[in-house]
Amino acid sequence: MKKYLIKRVLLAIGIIFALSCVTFVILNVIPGDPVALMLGDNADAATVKAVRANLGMDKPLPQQYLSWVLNLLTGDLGISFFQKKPVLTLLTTAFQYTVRLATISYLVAVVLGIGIGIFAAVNRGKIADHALMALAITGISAPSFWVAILLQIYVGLQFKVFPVSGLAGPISYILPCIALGTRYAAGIARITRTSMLEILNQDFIRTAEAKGLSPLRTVFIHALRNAMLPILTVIGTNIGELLTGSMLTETVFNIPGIGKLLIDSITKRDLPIVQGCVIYIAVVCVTIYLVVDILYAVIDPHIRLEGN
Amino acid sequence: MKFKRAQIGAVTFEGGYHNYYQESWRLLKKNRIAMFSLFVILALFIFACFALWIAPYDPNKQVLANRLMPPGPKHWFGCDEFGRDILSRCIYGCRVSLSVGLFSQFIACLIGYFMGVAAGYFGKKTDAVVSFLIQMFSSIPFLLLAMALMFALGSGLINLYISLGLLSWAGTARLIRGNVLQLREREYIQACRVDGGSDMRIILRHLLPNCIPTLIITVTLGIPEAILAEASLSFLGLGVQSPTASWGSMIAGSEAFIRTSAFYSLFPGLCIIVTVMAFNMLGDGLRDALDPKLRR
Amino acid sequence: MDEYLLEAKDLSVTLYTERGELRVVDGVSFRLKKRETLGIVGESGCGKSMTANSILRMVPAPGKISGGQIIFKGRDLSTLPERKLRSIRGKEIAMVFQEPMTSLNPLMTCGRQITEALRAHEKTDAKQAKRHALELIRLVGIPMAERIYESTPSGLSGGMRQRIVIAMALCNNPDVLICDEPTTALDVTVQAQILRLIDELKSSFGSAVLFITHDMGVIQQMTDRVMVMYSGQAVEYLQTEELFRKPLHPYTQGLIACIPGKAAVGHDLPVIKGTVPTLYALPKGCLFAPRCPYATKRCRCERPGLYGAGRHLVRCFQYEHKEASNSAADSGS
Amino acid sequence: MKKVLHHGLLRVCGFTLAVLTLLSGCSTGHAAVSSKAGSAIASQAASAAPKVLRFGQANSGEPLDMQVSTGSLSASIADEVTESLLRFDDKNKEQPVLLEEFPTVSADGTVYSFTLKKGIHFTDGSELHSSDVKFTFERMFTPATGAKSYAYFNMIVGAKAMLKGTASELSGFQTVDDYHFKITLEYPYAPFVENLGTSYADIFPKNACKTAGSNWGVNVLVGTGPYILKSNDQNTQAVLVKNKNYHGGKVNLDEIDIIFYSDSKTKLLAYENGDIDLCDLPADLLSQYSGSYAKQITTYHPLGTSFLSINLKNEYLKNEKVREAISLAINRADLVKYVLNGAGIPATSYLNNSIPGHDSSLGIYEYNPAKAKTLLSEAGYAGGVTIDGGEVRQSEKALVEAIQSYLAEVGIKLKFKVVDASTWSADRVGGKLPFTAITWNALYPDADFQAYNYFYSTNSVSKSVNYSNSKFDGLLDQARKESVADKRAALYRQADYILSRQDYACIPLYYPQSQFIAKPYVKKMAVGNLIYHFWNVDIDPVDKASEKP
Repeated sequence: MKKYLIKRVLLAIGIIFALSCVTFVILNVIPGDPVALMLGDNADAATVKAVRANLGMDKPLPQQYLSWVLNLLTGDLGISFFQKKPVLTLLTTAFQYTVRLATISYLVAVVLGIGIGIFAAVNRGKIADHALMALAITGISAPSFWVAILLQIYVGLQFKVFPVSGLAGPISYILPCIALGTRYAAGIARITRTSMLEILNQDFIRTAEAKGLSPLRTVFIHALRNAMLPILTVIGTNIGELLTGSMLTETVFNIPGIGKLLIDSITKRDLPIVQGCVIYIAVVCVTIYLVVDILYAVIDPHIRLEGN
Repeated sequence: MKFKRAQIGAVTFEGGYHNYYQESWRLLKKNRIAMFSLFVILALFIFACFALWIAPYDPNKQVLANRLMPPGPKHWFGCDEFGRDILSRCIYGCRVSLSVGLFSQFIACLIGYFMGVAAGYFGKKTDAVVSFLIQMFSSIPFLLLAMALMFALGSGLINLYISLGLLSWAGTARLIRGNVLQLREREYIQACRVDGGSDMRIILRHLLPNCIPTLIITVTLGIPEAILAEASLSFLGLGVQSPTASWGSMIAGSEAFIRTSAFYSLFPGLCIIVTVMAFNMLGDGLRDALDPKLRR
Repeated sequence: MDEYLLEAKDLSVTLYTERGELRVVDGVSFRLKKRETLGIVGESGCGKSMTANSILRMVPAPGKISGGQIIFKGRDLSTLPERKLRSIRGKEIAMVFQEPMTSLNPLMTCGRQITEALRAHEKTDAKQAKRHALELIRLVGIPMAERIYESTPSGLSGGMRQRIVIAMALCNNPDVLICDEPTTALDVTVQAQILRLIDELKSSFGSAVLFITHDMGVIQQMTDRVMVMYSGQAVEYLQTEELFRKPLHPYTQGLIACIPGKAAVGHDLPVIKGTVPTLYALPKGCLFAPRCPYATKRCRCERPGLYGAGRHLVRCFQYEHKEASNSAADSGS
Repeated sequence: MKKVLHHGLLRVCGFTLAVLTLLSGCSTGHAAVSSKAGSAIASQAASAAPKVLRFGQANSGEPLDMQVSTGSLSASIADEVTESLLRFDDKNKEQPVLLEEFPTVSADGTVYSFTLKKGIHFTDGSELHSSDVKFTFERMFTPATGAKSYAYFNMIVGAKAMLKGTASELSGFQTVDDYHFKITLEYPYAPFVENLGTSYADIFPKNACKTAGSNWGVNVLVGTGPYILKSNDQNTQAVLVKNKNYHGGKVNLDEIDIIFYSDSKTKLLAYENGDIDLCDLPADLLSQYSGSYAKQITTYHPLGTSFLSINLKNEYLKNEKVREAISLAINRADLVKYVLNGAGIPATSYLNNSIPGHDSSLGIYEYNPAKAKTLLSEAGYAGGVTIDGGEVRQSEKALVEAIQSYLAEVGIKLKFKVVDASTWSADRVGGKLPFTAITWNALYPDADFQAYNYFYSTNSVSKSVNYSNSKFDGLLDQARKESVADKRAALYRQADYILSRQDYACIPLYYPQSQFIAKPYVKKMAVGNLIYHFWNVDIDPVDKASEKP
């Protein structure tokens, strides 16, 4: 067990290190120069060179990377080229927004998705089932940024109730959460329905019915608990993506989360922030998976610790 | 988005490959939704291939006087801000979307298959390295990597194929690895190894046919993901080069005019939804038809 | 006639499938007295399980009760509102199913599954319910009741699980116990134990039992009277002793002849030729005619009714002339 | 199967754990994006309510230290807090602010004498002295500062030595007393006083700036301006509050909230929704709003020119006839009408029409595709040419797409990529970009900035133009030393003609029009040249109260 733990932690660290290395190389290979941009349209080659030296960008790449890693080990992610603020501060601020948005929309998506899935499964073959499933497949097929734009215009401005941008009060979460959550709700609804149908056909559901239990109890206590496991697999695998992948929604709704910070920083080639974001995201994802896998091994001793 | 549930196990072809696929086809034919989707997809392919003859206008021809003309008898879908025919641009956009979906998934499938087979078949260190790569590629958001790669390679169709292909192999590899781990224990593979069959021969002649159902499903369900990713990248301005029409870039272009000319945004949006939906539903149907567990 | 506890009158069940409507139970009638055990016997697919399920209106999805009545204590269960029906399910009429391995919820402790059945019908507190459940578990012959109470079914054998199911069924002292092939999936030795258990409990709880099986040995051991079913129809009603002594319907005769041990030593076991007709293409005449060694031209053109008198009814033209004025409804007297 | 399922369950647990940890870790600083003061207004009586202006603009993502930052977005905030010695008003006329009067210049044009107003205080309480001005300029030339716009001032004697790191004091700056100082230039430079009026010469308080260190412009900014920087999270908004002791008189507004929107469409939606009171309206959105919001839109003409910037080292573009053909192929009137929604004036030459030196006698460039084709065949390209490798930023994409289509008509095929700003900047500075489109804005109405900074032979390399005409260069040099306004204008008129009508070294397209959109209760709002200034703006509380339902 201990050996397994150490192995997994080392693997996680390896992944994070490899990712940082790849990001560093990619960012230095891609065309574009933060300094030229920083200097504005009136930039000239001599000033660019001077400012590059000022930022330490004239040193050879391995040296730059090494010093970045050494700083990282002391918890220093560097200073943003443009904003001149510590990257860590920028990240934690942005991460708050992303986490809040992701958690709320995912909770709503999970509740809604499971609810719809159960409803459709219980009413299998009826119009409601077909309608809901058609809606669900549309949901996973619609590009989320398009949904976001349509929501802004046709719901936000139409009713003048929901702020069309930013995350201020509880009400301002509604539109971005719908835009972000729809796809996940639709996906969860589909898997819930499939899984529930499988379970509802099983013998023990008939036993429960024969006991004289109410349909609600049969569906929620007996069927859902058994159907929950594949649903949870889907829920689990999407969390990492949601915590990091709401770039488009954040851009459309002007939410200064991680996604927006990343897009902005990539377009500006603000290397310290991009590097920081990637590390931050990788750490979050890898940690979640690591905790999960370890818990998994702890709870179910049958699982081969060597395997995946 | 990882809703792919294509975890079909290694297939045993009890009645031979031929019968297996015949049976699958029979099952698929019975699935009306899947057949309808297949029909839609074929139609889209025809649009894409024969865009030159089907599109009523040159998609890049600007007639500024027709700027933002609403749909009418001459321009069924209306005109965009440069007076270009939206219908024609949608038809040409179909080319971009389908080719991105197909080629990127072909690349992903190729990489994924060989990575997965290498991991599952050779095991040990190869497996460790591949599993590491798979984990690494799964622990960073897809769109972010795609963006970075598009920046690195520059915008353009070929680069879209490459970057989306390079990024979506991990899921396929994981499934193939699982399949191969199961297959490796089967007698005939063991027998073949004992007989001194070369590794390449086993990988291509014995393992590949057994993995094809998995590959078919992952490709079919991967295409809509790739199409959506292309749309997102084009929306961010990282997709195809101007003035090539792509649904994503059309939506991006229409955003400024959505208040007064909703049709401009509507048509490319619907195109994406219909195409992605068709592939998703076909993928569902294929999974039901190809998965031996679901057969009665 | 309050001596009849449960009475099915001309009961029909239809499956509404995409390929058409299938009459899986076709006009079946029977009566069940208090403390009596009625067997329903027939090959698989003859509609006996459907009949059993239809009593509590638990016919699975595309199927529906399409005709007839189920009278229980003067109420027609086929039209009773769902909520009232629920108070009968598991309380006054309980069921034991065929597959003990899958009939229990794998994620719920055995104890909870029993107390749940108890508390669905009676307002008892948790402690009392637990005591009752433990008692039942002991009663069905499970050692270490406490441990089983706390464990999920996953570690238990089929026989043990079936005992749990039986305990669950009996927890509310039902008037009628419907056993749908309760031993089919079990080993022979376990089978005997379970049958003995049901027999004992039947007398101690005083329940009437509707026993569905395809096993003639079980019928002989467990039942007082028998209804033989073929392709959704009842083909013969008779006393159990008569079944083995003097079966009248050619199908029943075939079934009896198939029992190992009945055939003469050194001969192959006789078989009923052919197979049960598919419900999509039922023969025009007597449903058994294609397989019947005595079938006449008439048998192939006309459907026979139920003929015979009093306790013994047969669906075969051979016995047409012995028809009495009574209808099938009299079969129980 | 079951094993896999368990996995999902645990993953959820893991996620919850992680989220809880993170949430607890970063529960501080709940930044509210939209202004809290906005809702406060609604709850109070209109007359008693503080006057708060909510202004929406893109986040510059840069500090407010205008020595380090270059953009107008930063300047729009910084200029309310820090002031330069002089400034350009809403009509682009220069006025002394911290000075008693315009500086006097010596006969040879190299020594400028200044008199500071007495009794001006920075908002940290310290009084403005000559030492602060000296500190400001010395900070600008200290390499560690990383100043980016020192080129406007490095003709001061000693500046270059400081930039090289060989001197730590600015030898061209002589402090006479606390209120008087002199600045000596290396050579006569006519636009010097104008340059002093830009944001890049904002005066910083010596002590406060030194104390703040690297936080200067990030969290701390102290100046003499009408507003005080209360907060700036560089992420969602910056808040300015009234400087009650402003030396220039009463300040109208109590608070200005600058709310950041990176996407202009979202910003305008927020305006419609009532989340902000004022923002700029880009030309591409003009048609959406020019109908129902016509009364709230104000247009102004910044001092810029939009043009196709072409590289004269390119194989085809080095041919003058090809360049003229390009100019002839473009229908500028239609371009402005359709692509810009009318937000511009078709160009007649390179210099903006409000800048002294612009020749108003010239007509719009001719649109004559037939002649363009003729010129092209004269140049030896009767079969057409393909000019590949251009790069264009998203903001100019629509414009260049339209030009692409015009040029295709005459047989010139333009191929370009839409790239992000940093790729564009880097490639352009490299001098290799075959063509691009740009709007070149002057900081103030003087031709030197527009002409010299872009097309002077040494400057045109890093603009990917590579224009080198000694006659043009000579005229610009001469104009820099000329102090008589009319004579300077004449020199620029001549240079402009050579550049844009004779050599076709760039293809001027139009003089842009900009517009902002403001709620009816926002009064006296005016913009001179891109930078938003809130010196005069006021909010009418009665109008505002009636606006709210």
